[in-house]
Amino acid sequence: MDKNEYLNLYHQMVVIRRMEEKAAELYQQGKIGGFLHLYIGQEAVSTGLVAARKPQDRIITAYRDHGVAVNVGIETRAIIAELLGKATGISKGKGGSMHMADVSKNFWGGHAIVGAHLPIAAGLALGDQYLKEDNVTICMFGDGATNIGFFHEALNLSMVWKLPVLWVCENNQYGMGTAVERASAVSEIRKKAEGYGMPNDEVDGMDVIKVKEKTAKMLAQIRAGNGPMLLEAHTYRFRGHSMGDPERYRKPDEVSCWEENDPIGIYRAYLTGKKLATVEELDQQDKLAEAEVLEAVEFAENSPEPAPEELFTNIYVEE
Amino acid sequence: MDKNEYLNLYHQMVVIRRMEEKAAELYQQGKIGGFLHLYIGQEAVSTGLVAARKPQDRIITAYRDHGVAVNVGIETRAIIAELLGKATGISKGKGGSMHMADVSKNFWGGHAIVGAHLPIAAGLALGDQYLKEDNVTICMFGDGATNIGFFHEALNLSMVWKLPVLWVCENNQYGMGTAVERASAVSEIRKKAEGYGMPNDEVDGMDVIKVKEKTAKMLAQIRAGNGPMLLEAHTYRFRGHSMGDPERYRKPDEVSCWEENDPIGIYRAYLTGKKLATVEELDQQDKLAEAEVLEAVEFAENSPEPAPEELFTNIYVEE
Amino acid sequence: MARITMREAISQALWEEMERDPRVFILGEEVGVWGGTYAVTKGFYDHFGPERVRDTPIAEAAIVGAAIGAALVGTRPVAELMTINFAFAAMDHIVNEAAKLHYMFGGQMVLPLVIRTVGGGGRQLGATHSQTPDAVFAHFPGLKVVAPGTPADAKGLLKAAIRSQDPVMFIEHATLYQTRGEVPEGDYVVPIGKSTIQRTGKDITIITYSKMLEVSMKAADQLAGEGIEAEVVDLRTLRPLDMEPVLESFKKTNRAVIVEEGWKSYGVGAEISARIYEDAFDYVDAPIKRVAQLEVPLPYNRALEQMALPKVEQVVAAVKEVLNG
Amino acid sequence: MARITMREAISQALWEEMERDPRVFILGEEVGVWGGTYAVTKGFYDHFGPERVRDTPIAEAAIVGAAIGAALVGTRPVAELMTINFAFAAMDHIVNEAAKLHYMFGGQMVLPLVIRTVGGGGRQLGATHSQTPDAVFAHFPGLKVVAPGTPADAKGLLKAAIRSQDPVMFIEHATLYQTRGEVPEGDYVVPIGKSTIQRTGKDITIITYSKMLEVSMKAADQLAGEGIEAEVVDLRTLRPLDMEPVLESFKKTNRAVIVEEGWKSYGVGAEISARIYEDAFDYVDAPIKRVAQLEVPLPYNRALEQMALPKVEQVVAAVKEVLNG
Ligand SMILES: Cc1ncc(C[n+]2csc(CCOP(=O)(O)OP(=O)(O)O)c2C)c(N)n1
Ligand SMILES: Cc1ncc(C[n+]2csc(CCOP(=O)(O)OP(=O)(O)O)c2C)c(N)n1
Ligand SMILES: [Mg+2]
Ligand SMILES: [Mg+2]
Repeated sequence: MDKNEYLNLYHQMVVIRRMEEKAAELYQQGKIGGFLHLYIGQEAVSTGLVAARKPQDRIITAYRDHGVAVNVGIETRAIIAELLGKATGISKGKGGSMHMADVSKNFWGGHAIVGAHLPIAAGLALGDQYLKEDNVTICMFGDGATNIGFFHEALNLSMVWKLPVLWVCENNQYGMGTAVERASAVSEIRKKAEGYGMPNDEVDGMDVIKVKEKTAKMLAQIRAGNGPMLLEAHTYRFRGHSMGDPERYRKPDEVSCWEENDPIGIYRAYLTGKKLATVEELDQQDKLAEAEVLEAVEFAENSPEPAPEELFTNIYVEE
Repeated sequence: MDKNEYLNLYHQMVVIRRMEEKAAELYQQGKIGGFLHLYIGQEAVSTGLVAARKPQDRIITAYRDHGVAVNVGIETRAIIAELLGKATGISKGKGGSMHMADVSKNFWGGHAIVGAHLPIAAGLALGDQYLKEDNVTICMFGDGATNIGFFHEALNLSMVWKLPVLWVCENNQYGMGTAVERASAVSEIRKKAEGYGMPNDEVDGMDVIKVKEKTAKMLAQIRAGNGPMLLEAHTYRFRGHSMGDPERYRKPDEVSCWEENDPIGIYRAYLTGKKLATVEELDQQDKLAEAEVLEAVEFAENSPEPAPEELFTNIYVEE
Repeated sequence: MARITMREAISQALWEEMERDPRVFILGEEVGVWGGTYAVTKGFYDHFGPERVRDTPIAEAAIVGAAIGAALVGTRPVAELMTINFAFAAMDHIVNEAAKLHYMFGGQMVLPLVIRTVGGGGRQLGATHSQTPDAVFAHFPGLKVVAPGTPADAKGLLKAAIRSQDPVMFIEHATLYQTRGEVPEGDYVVPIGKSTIQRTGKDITIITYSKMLEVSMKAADQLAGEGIEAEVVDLRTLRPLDMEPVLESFKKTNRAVIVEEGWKSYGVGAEISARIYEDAFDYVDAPIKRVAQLEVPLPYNRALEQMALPKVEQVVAAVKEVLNG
Repeated sequence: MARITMREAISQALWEEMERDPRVFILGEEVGVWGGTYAVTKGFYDHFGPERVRDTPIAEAAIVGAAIGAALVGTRPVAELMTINFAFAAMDHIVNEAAKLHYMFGGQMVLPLVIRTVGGGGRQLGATHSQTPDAVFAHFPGLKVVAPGTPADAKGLLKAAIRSQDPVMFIEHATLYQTRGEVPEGDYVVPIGKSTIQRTGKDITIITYSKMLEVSMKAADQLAGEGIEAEVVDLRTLRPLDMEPVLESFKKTNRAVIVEEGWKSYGVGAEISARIYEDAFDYVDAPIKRVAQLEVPLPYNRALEQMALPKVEQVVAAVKEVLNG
C-alpha cells in the first residue's frame, strides 16, 4: 500500500464514525425512522474486508450495513439521503438504513432478515462459478446469525459445490441482548466451520491492517479454486444493538474496556508508530471526514422526497 | 438380557421384514396409497434403539417409521390397518404410512417433512426438562436430513439448553437418490456434532446388539444430565427410497453387497453362535412372525373404513 | 376497571397465567434479559426466572418446533416470534406441524401452544419488517388465529389462547401497544372465535380487526359528526371465523365496508366480502367495499409508506361511496 | 401440433429454454441423477450435465436463496421445490427476499428466477403433503404466481416465466402430469398475467385454474348435456391477476361459480368473488358460489380425502343452484 491508501483507509473509518454519530443525532431528532443499527466500534472489519477485495469481488451483509456502504465508495450524501428516505438515497428512499446497496459497486445489500442473505451469498458465488468468473463473494454476518438454519444450509451448500465465498462472522459478542454463549453451542464461532470441514481462521477485528491482510490471503486461496472459507472477526459494538436498546445485558465497564480498543485509535497509533502518517495529517483527515459528513447531511436534508409515483415503481421489472 | 428378550428382538426384526414385504405387495395391489417407505435393511437400528430405552423414554422419527411402530409394540394389525387407511389403524386411517404414532407408548410419530421433527424432538426433551422428568428423547433421522436448517437449529438449541436428547442419524448412504457425499459437506455425519461441541459416536447399524449396547450407554449418560449426544448408525436400505424409485443412482452390485450384511442374518448368526437360540427356535419365530403378519393383513382388510364424520373430527380439540 | 395500555394488558394476561399455571412458560428471542423487544415481558425474567422466561437463539423454526414438542408432553409454552415477518422462517412448523399434528395422528397429539407475534406497518421498517400477512396464516385449518384490537380483548383472548388445547397464533400490532382502554382486572377471559360489535349503528357496517379497529372507530366518529351511524364489527379471531355478528349487522344496515391493514388481494376482506354475499345476498343494497393496503412491498420513506396504508379518510370515503352507491 | 402430456410439455419448455439460453440452469432435489421426482427432468442430466442440472441437498431455503443470488448476477436459475408443501421451508426466501429485493433497493436488483413446484391433493399423501396453498403465495406483491391448467399453457407460461425478469412461482399440479392436450411445437410463449376463456358459454361463468380447470371442463360438458352452456375462464396467473376476461364473461352471463382446489377460507375464490361484486355489481343476477376444499387438513384415507376435495358433481350442483337461485 502506498501512503494514500493508508490514509484512505483511515479516512473511511473516520467517515463511518462521524456519519454514525450524526445518524444517531438525526434519529433522535426524528428525521430517521425505522431501526437504526450503528457500526461504531466495528469499522475496522468492513474497512479491512473491502480494502482487500478486488473490485470484481462481491460483498453482502446484514442490516448493520453503513460501514460497507462507505467502504465500497457510495457517496456519504447518498447514504445519509437514504437514511432520511430521500429520492437521492442510494435505494431511492425505499430501503432505509437496513437496505443499502450499490450493485454497480458490487455491494449487494443490506439484508434485514437475520441470516437470510447467506443462501443468497452462496447464490452470488454460484452464479459466478456458473459463468466462470473468478470473482469471490464476501458475506458478512453476525454471531447471532450463526444459529439460524439459513447459516447451516448456506455453509453446507458452499462446501458441497466449492463455491467461491468468504464467510465472515463479525463476532461482536451479542445478538441483540443475547451473549454468544447463551445462544450458541460453541462460542468460538470459527469452530462451526469444522462441522462442514471448512478451512477457517480468526482475526482481531479491531485492527484494520490485520483484517485486510488476512482477508487478502483468504481471498487469494478461494480465488484459486479451493472452495469457501470462514473468517471470524472479533469485534464489539460500542453502542446499543439499535437505537432504543435498554442495554440491560451488559455492564458499562465491559463497554468502556472495549472502547479502549477503539479501531480508529489503534489504526492511528499504527500509522504514526510506523511513521506512515503524522498526527497533523490524520487530524486533517478527521476534518475532511467531518466536513464530508456535514455536507452530506445538508445535501440529504435539502433533497426532495421521492415522487408519489415511486410507490408503484420497482414492484416488477416488467409491469 | 434373558433368552426371551433375545428372541423377542429377533421376532421384532422378522415381523418388520415380513410386514414390509407384505406392505410392498399391498401397495402393488393398489390397497395402500400415497408414499410407502420400507424399512427393509434397517431393522437393527430401530430395534436396538427401542430395546435400549426405558418405557419413559420418548422416540420420534421420520416417515420411514414402520420399524419403530413395531418395536414400541403397536399391534401389527393396527399398523397394517393404518396403511390401508382403516378406522382400526393406529392413526384412525388419517395418517397413513408416514404418520404412525402411539403416544401411549411414547412414540411421537412418523413425520413427513424432512428434518422438521428435530426441533419438535428438542421440544419433547425441553418439556421433560421443564417438568423435571428424567426421560430421554430419542430422535431418529436420515443422513439427508442433516443438511436442512432444522437439524442445525435443533442441535444447537439442545446443546445450549442441555436437553436430554439422543440424536440418531440413520446413515443409509442416500437421501432419495443423492449419495451422502453429493449433498453433505462432511460424509461422516457424526462429525457434524463437533460443530456444536456435542459428544458423538457411531455404530454398526446392521448389528442390533451393538446398537442396543451403545444406545444404552449413551442414554445413561444423557439421563445423568450430561446434555445431548449424537449417534451415527451405518446402515442401508435394501429397497428403493419409496415404491416407484427408478434406482438410477446405485448399482445392483452395491445393493447385493450390503444385502450380505442382512441385519437379520447377522443377528441369527449371533444368536446361534452364542448358543442363545437354536436354528429351530429361530425358524419357529419366523413362522410366528409370518402368521402374525398374515393375521394382521386379514384383520386390516376386514376392518371398516373410517366413518365419514371422521373427516371433521380432530381438527381442533375444542371445536 | 383500570385504563391501561395494550402492552400492559398483554403483559398482565401473561403474568397472571404464569402465576396461575406453573406449566406455562415463555420462550423467544430477547424475552428474558432484554425484557421483550416491545417490553411486553419486562420484569418477567427477574420474577419467574430463566427456566420460565427463556431467551432463545435466533432460530425461529426451533422456537416454534420446541414449543410444539414441549406442548405435546404437557407443558403450555408461549412462544414469541419477535415479529410476524420472521414467522416465515418458522412457516413449516406453524402450518405443516402445529396446524396438523392433532388431526394427522387421529387426535392422539394435543398441542396447547401459543405463538405470540407482532405485525403491522407504519413504522418505516421497510418491506421485510412491516407486513400484515394475517390472512396467510388464517388460511390453514388446524390453527386458530387471533388478532385483538383493544386492550381488554388482548388480555381476555390471550388468556383464552393460553388455556386453549389448540395451537393459537396470537397476532399483536406494533402500533397498538400504547393504545389505552378499560381492562377488567383479574381472571378475564374472552372466548376465541367470537366476533363482536364495537360500536352500534344503523346505516352501514364496518368490518375490521386489530389496528384497523382503531382506524375504523375514528372513521365512525367522524361519520357520526356528519350524521352517518356506522356499526363497527371487530372480527378478533380470523380462524375459526365467526360471521354471525357480521351478518346480523349487515342484515340491519344492508351496506358494508371492510377495513384491513394487509394487502387487498387474497386478504381478509375478500373472505368477508365473499361470505356476506353468500349468506346475506338478499340484504345487499350496494356493493361492498374493501379498504386495504396498496399492493406494494412497503417502502421505507414515511410519506410513501403512509400512502400505502389504509387511513381514516379512506374509510370515511369508502363509507360515503357505499352509501351513495 | 402434437398431443402430449403436461409432463412432456413442461419438460419440453425447460429443455428448449436451456438449449436457447446457456444462462438457464436447474437446481433442486433429485432433478439430476434421479430425473426429477415427477420425471419432468428425465434425461436432462445426461444431456446438459451436472453444472446445468444440479442436484441439491435437502435444504429448501438454500435452494431458493441460491437461485436468488445466482439470478442477481446474471444467470437464469429454475429452482425446483419438490412439492409446494416444502416451499414453507423456504418461505422466507420466497416472500421476504425474492418478492422484495427489486423494490426494496429501488430497482437496483433484478431477479430473473423461476421457482417450479408441485401442488395438489388426491394422492393419499396425508395432511403435510397434499396442500394447494396457492393463495398464500399470491398474496405477496413482487412475486408472480402462475398455475397452468393445460399442457399448452404449461409450456407457454413456463417459457414466459423463464424469460421474465421477475421472480415467478410456477405451480404445477401432481395429478395433471398425465393430462394430454395439443401443444404448439417450438417457441410457444404464453404471456404471464392473462386469464383466458377455455370454453365459451352464455348461461354462467365458471372461474377456475390448474387442476380444477379439468374438473370444471368436465362439469361444463355434463351441464351442456342438460342444456346449460357454461363459460369457463382459466385464471392461469394468480398474481398479477387479470380480471378482464372474468368480468367480460360475467357481464354476459350474470352468474358465476368459482372452483378452486385449496381451502375456501382466505382462498383464491374469495378474491375473485369480491372483485366481481366490486367491478360488476350491476350485472349480478344471483349469488356467486365457491366450490373449494373443505376446511380440514387432508386425511390419508382415500374416501375421506375425496370427500374433502372439490369434484365434478359439486361444480354441477353449484351451477344449478346459482341458476335457480
Ligand atoms: C429471522 C430474524 N429473526 C429475528 C430478527 C430480529 N433481529 C434483528 S437483529 C438481531 C440480532 C442479530 O445478531 P447478530 O447476528 O449477532 O448481529 P449484530 O446485530 O450483532 O450485528 C435480531 C434477533 C430478524 N431480523 N430476523
Ligand atoms: C423439507 C422436505 N424436503 C423434501 C422432502 C422430500 N423427501 C422425502 S424423503 C427425502 C429424502 C430423505 O433422506 P434421508 O433423510 O437420508 O432419509 P431416508 O429416506 O434415507 O431414510 C426427501 C428429499 C420432504 N419430505 N421434506
Ligand atoms: Mg452480534
Ligand atoms: Mg438416507
